[in-house]
Amino acid sequence: MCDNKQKASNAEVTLGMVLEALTFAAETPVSVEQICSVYAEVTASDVLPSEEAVEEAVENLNASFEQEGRALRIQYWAGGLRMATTATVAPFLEAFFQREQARRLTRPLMETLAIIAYKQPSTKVEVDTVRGVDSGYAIRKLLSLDLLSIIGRADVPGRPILYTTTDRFLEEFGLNDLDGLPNLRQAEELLGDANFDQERLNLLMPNGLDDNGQSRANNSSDDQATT
Amino acid sequence: MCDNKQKASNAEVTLGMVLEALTFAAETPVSVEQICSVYAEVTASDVLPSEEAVEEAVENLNASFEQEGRALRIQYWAGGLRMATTATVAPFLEAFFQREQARRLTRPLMETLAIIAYKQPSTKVEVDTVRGVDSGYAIRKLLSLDLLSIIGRADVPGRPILYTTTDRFLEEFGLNDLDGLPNLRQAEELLGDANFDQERLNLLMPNGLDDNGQSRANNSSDDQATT
Amino acid sequence: MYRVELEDFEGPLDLLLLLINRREVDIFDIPIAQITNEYLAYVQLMDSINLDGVADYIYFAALLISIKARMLLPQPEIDTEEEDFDPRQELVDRLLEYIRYKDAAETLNQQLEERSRLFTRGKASTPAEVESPEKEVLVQTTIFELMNALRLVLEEAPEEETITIESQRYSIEDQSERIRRILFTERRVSFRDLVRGQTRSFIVVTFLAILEMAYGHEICILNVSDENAFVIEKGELENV
Repeated sequence: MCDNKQKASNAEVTLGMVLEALTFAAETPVSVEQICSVYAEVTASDVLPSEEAVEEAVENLNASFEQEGRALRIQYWAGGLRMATTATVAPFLEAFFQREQARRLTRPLMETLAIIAYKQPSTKVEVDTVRGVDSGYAIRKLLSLDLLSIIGRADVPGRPILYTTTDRFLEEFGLNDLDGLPNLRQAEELLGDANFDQERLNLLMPNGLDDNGQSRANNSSDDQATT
Repeated sequence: MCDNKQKASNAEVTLGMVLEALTFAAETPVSVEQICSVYAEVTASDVLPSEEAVEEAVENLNASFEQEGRALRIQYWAGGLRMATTATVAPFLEAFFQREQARRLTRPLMETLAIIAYKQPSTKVEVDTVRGVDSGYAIRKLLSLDLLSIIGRADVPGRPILYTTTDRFLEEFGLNDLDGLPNLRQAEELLGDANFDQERLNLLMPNGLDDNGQSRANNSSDDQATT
Repeated sequence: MYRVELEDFEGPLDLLLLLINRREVDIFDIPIAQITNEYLAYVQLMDSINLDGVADYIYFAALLISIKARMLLPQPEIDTEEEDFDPRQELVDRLLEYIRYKDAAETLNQQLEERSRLFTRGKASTPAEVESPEKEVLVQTTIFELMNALRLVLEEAPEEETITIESQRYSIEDQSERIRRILFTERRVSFRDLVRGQTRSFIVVTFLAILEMAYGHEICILNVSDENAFVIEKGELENV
């Protein structure tokens, strides 16, 4: 069946299979370059596959997964490729791992992370200023979670430490790179948003605005009205 | 609103997709019963899927993998199901995991493990006698790697500790049970082979797994030899 | 000394947004005198029970007072530039900037939630450390609502000597232990019932014990707003 007998087993292996196997087996996202160089090395080929060839293989693989009703997809995360399950099977995995709900970070951590993500490299003073509170604890916690890292000190008086987000941050948030961050909206845009009151207010304003349970009741009747 | 969506998507999820997702994400082989109970729990079904239904799903999935030229298969290992790459892509994974190759078992460890695997339950004295050297270190190391475990003490003078191999051992070596071990003569040949470590996966492979394409590399080289 | 830190809850900008929103006033035209008075009432209560991190609140109290003072001053005679000069501008800018990042934080949190439903293989699928700082679930209300409840309960409490001297009598540890005992038999208990008929210092120390236990995931604080008080129940930590 196979003409090229001497390298039979390797020759049968397509770039797509290598892509599939590496993104399956690796513990972190695999870069396109890594895939190309491993492929060229093992097939003893002088020519590296092009990045486009890998991207095409990703597309083909995902199309085949979808067509065949598979529960897996290749994702572009943190500048690399990674195999992960589809959202449709999440309830089954959550039941299996007994994970009661999807992950979220606490508000202080998330605010701190968002400020640094958009302003990076950024300092503690910048974060404190935006949040109006001391963010020392939140920054230390995010460093220990490997969502932030220190890249140096700013060349200004006091030489404050500069923080950036990590590859881990990109991967945990399903981003390929920082360009993938959602747009930071203008406050005017937020305040002028027609859906602002119903959907975002509770998130932006403290929940405490429903002191008397009133706005909570309002919200639920609104929901009824719109459904 | 959200709940409805979730229910709708659960309904679309087949047993095969759940099988695929769990065997992909779990850290150890997943039992057929676990798959059945998770499936019934999340779909809120009173009737557990039968074991035959899961086995059929495994067959269908592997057939589809093969048909589509996928690099993954579902394997029966350590009494459960696990997703693994095919043997054909092994050279690519090895190249990728180069750095981790140092982690492979050393010769003393491999010998000790082989002796206990065949003689189990076995004692340190038996291992020492076969190897002609003290195997205390090797046994402790294998215990810490969870490849050996202690099942008690022999009912002989001195009451020496009895060692057996673990499920982890079966899984690491791609065996479903101890009956899948190659015969002793083959094993002795392996122990005399300097390349044993690299070759172990292909050569220790029980014949039963050939159906799933796992040892295709071997088959194709056999084909060469006979043509 | 207790370890309840306000920074784990809402901050001063949140309190300002809350007050502005509650009055349904325009953020670009904040009635500074009213908002300042309401803000100070919260801060005085926080200060009187010695919560850590109240300094951040006091900074904004000072800012509000200085804005209020500047607005009372007669405007300079230059009519043309009068509109450009609004003592509230700095505060408004900070609130608007804060809203932008709160919005971004919420968007990113949704993204994290969605992404966490996609599982990767093996160990990497369960980065347990990222799951652990899940504190918000156990406090389904804000520090400000809790302060409100405390204030109302304190108003009804019998008069006594100054809190600072009295509070030596009760320790957070003792109060935590008392709450644990009660929650051993009761599924949930309201703050009001916990401190019924007790002195002000007892109430304050019980309040602090609740905050600390909620922070440590030992109990869950639920908002039962119609009673103007809140309810606590056992948290989900098995090792407690």
